[in-house]
Amino acid sequence: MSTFLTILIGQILVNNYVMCQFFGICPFLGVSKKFDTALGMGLAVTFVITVASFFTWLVQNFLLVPLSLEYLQTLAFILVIAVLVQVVEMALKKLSPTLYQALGVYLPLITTNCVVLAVAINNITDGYNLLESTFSGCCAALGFTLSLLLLAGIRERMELSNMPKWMQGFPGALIMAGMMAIAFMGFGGLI
Amino acid sequence: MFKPRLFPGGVHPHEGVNGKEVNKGNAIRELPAPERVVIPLSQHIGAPAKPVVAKGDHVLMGQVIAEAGGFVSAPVHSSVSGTVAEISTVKLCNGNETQAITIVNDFKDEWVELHPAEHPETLSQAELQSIVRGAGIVGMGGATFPTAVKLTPASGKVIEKFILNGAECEPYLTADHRLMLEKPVQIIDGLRLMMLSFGVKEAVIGIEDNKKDAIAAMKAACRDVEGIRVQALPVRYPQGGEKQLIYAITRREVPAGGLPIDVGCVVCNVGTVYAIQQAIREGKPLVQRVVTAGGLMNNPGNYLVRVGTRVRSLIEACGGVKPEVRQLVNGGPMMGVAFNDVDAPITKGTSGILALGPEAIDPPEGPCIRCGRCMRHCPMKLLPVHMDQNVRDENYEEAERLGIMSCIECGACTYVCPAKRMLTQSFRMGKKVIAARQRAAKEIAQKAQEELKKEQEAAGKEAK
Amino acid sequence: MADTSKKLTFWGTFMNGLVTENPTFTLMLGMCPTLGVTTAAMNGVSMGLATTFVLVFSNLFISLLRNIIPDKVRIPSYIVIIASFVTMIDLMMQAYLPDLRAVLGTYIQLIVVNCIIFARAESFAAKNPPALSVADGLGMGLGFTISITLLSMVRELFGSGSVFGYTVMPASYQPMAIMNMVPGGFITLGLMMIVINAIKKMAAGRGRREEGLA
Amino acid sequence: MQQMQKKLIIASSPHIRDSVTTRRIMQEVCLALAPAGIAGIVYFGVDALKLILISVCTCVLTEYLYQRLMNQKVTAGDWSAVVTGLLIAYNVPASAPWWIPVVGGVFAILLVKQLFGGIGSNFANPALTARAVLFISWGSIMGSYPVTRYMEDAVSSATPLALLQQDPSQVSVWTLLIGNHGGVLGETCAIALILGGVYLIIRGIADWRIPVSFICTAFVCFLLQGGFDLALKEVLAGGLLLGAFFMATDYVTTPTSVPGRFIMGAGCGLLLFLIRAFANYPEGCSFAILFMNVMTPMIDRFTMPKYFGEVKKHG
Repeated sequence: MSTFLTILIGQILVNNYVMCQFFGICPFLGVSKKFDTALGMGLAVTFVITVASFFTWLVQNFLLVPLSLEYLQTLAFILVIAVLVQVVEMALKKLSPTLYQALGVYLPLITTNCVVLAVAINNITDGYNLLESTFSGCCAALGFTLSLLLLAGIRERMELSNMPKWMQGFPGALIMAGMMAIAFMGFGGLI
Repeated sequence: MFKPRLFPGGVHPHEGVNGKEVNKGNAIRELPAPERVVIPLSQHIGAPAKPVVAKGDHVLMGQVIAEAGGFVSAPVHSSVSGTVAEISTVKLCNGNETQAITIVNDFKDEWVELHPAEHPETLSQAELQSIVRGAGIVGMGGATFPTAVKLTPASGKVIEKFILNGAECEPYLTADHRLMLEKPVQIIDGLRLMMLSFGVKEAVIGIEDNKKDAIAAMKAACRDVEGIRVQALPVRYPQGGEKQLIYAITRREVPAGGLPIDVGCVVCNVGTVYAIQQAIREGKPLVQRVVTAGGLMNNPGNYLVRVGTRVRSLIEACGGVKPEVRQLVNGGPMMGVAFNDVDAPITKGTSGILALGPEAIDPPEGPCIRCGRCMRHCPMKLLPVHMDQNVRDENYEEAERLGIMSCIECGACTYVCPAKRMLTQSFRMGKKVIAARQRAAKEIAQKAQEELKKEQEAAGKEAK
Repeated sequence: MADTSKKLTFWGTFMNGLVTENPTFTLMLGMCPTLGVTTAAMNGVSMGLATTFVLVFSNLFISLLRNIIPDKVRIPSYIVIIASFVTMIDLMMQAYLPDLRAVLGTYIQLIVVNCIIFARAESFAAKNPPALSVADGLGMGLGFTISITLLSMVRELFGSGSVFGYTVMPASYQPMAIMNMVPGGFITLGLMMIVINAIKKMAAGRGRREEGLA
Repeated sequence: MQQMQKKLIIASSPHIRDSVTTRRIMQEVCLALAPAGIAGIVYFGVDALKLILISVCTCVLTEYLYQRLMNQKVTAGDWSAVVTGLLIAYNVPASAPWWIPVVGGVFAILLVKQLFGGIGSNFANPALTARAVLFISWGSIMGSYPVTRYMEDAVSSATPLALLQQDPSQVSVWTLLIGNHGGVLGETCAIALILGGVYLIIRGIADWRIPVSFICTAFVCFLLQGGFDLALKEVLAGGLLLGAFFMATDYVTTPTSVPGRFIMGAGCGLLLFLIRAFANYPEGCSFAILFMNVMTPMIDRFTMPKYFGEVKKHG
């Protein structure tokens, strides 16, 4: 039980992939202009990472390790993720057109979201079992979603304030992210 | 005992110049009729009245000089006896231009033949409505909505309760206060007649409890009348706002975009009810009203003024204004309209003429510091902070979603804003834009529908 | 296609990647390594060069195979090509530069999802001949290298008082530790971007003026 | 009358305004901060005064120079920079070198406030962010607390927060109340802070909901952790009171709605407890409030009150 609590707090607050480790910055900056878009992206990423964590663990332990092909980890994982994203996209299109309409546009972007690969690799490095891996993936994704939503909220608010022109867009978003990261630093050592 | 509930928000502005209430103790005096009266044809919300007299005609006091121009409209009566001098365009205090009939007073004050109701206690709804319509009565609190229309509920809606607004719509104004002190019996009588006619069992008179004497006078007047009670209300602007008053008395929220009748209530100003009583009992149309001349007047007071009297006469009767005056306001300081033409006529809706000093000059706007005061003080529980940002960003859809159309423009947010932002002003503009857009959208939809109809018809013909 | 209307030269393509469409400051691509490894100038350079290596070779191969790969499976194919080179450089670094590999950590493996590489493969290499693709890879790669080296120099200067490991700040300077941490990365990049945008705007203004005079 | 008519102005209603201005509010906050500053000067001597002056001057000057340079309307006279300056100084130990408040002030005013558009536009409290940056960057300077002039033994110069988590009985409530213990210069004297905070609440400047929910949540958390004695002392020690009354109540960076303000306060209290009890940093106040600042737009979004007569839309 305590392992799961550690993973939960760790992945969401203490080692938040975006705010504390610099992963997934591209979508973090790119898809945080509007709150609703950020929410859609967050949900899509959460879904993909959770499933990807599950499958990459299987691939690692039932394919790469028995065949002593660990050095092909990067290649294997990214392929799994790419295929997965494709499958998820097709499945969504068939099974839930409404959900597909909401999340569809974000799905292709997820392949190059490094959080997905980083979580998969870190799950192996940290020696988690299958359940822990999946849970950790889910939590990491929630952490990503949280930081994405926080930034989107701030950016939406800033849109209406009188921020100088040259701050608008990425420079402003980066400095906002910096302040957010300062806030997240307070959690250091919580686990 | 029923405890009144304060509506959310609101402010408590000082009640007069330098925080002193100057007019409470001034009894209503009659302002002598002027040599000429300029009676505008559009003194109400809705279609302007249509003149029925011509230049040179002799008219009597109370004679109809213009007929109602539609359902939502009201006739206009002469406030003096004399000769019609001209029919011309004038500028009103609220900045609107309208047709007006100028009458030269012969100072005889000859009334037309008056027709008091023969059986006032058993009037049918239709009879009462026609008396009210014929007397040209409009909402006297300042809204000037034709009262007869208000008293004609849409089918399916039933009036359960009359609410009398004795809360005085704005600070500085004392016209209603004085009327309640001096004519309590007539007001109660009018209210009783209305209740009898509509079969309404309950009426509440809401009075702010800084007017103890008025509460006492009204209580005394309605002691023997069943179903009417006086409700003392906390002092808080805008207590006189229709929706706020209903909430304070009945705890019912009028739905956004709805009318008081949606919660079974009809709200009338005490002045309006007095006018209705006069129309029923005496047959007199609405030709004069009580106006508070306040602020930086040399001798402020409450005057009974003939409709059509120029503001200049009122100011002169008050001994002129003090030298530091920078603004003249038609109405109260929170919602009144500033004007600069002292020759503008006083109308049925003029509750007060105020002279304000340098405090009326808008201080420079600072950036919003998000203190949230405007939200706490908004009587409609809106979010002025967010609405203002969105309006200024021309993000009208979001502003509309935040409920900007429910804004009653009471000015409470602007009053309390420490950064002195012009919030109400910004909402007024936003509302205008949104209303214009809605109209445009409606027109487009209508056009499309018509075209569709035509096409269908054409198709139908071809099929034949 | 816009690309064909104007004849692309090797040099022009190279400079385009290096300056005009600088991946970091203009395209905002590849942000994760840009921020993640730039605590010291040396890391920046190595990360930049590793990325350049992958970029050049993946561009070359994708360009060579651009007419063979069916459109349907192009994304998985690109990924396989890119991932192969990433695995190569990862193994090479583990063998020859183990210390550096330890510092850069997962970021080396993550070059595979660096959007610069993917974006160039998709938008340039798949449509242009090999030589130009190599030029593009070189330009983009070096543009990326220069940007992250600049960023890491600033961060190292304030965060450790040194540049490329050589102490430059006076002895009394108390290093600003936050510059080596996540917030420092975000804020420094944000500020640098403001400066670069300002310089660009000034340059553009001057360009317009000169045109006007001519 | 002709003459009068010429002077008349036409403006949109309302025509009268309340006398409260931004400047007045800021001045009142400064006044409320004064007792804590005086206590700091009494306990830590001239050093404290020096740091306060440097910090305030830096903030005001930075704001003035930036606005002049950017050709903006100079609002440096609205006293908000003074409040930031005071808060930064109060969050610095009296033994800190002169450049600490200078760096803090420049960072706070320039990066946190002006870059986002000046007063009212920043999403994080400038003083808090500056303190966090200083704390992270120069932990040894910011974390070494000098002894007060009236302390009998230099041994107990460790901050009471560190002692409390070991054994609450090492610190007396009286010491915490009068502030005769180590700490940053403006947070030691609980009485002075409560005095200022209560003044702000009575004057209607600060909303009571945030400090009350903040302090209560923290109190309950510590109560569950270690009993009444610990809870009381934890509340009085460290930066909690300074944060709760003066920094968590900053208008600009906190939710505007009533439920939002309760959430803000409770969130601060909970995070403060977590950080103090379990995390690396002994003092979690600034991080807790800063995190809630970051959360503010989201809280505002989800606690938007229903307006009068609003009809819930179906579907």
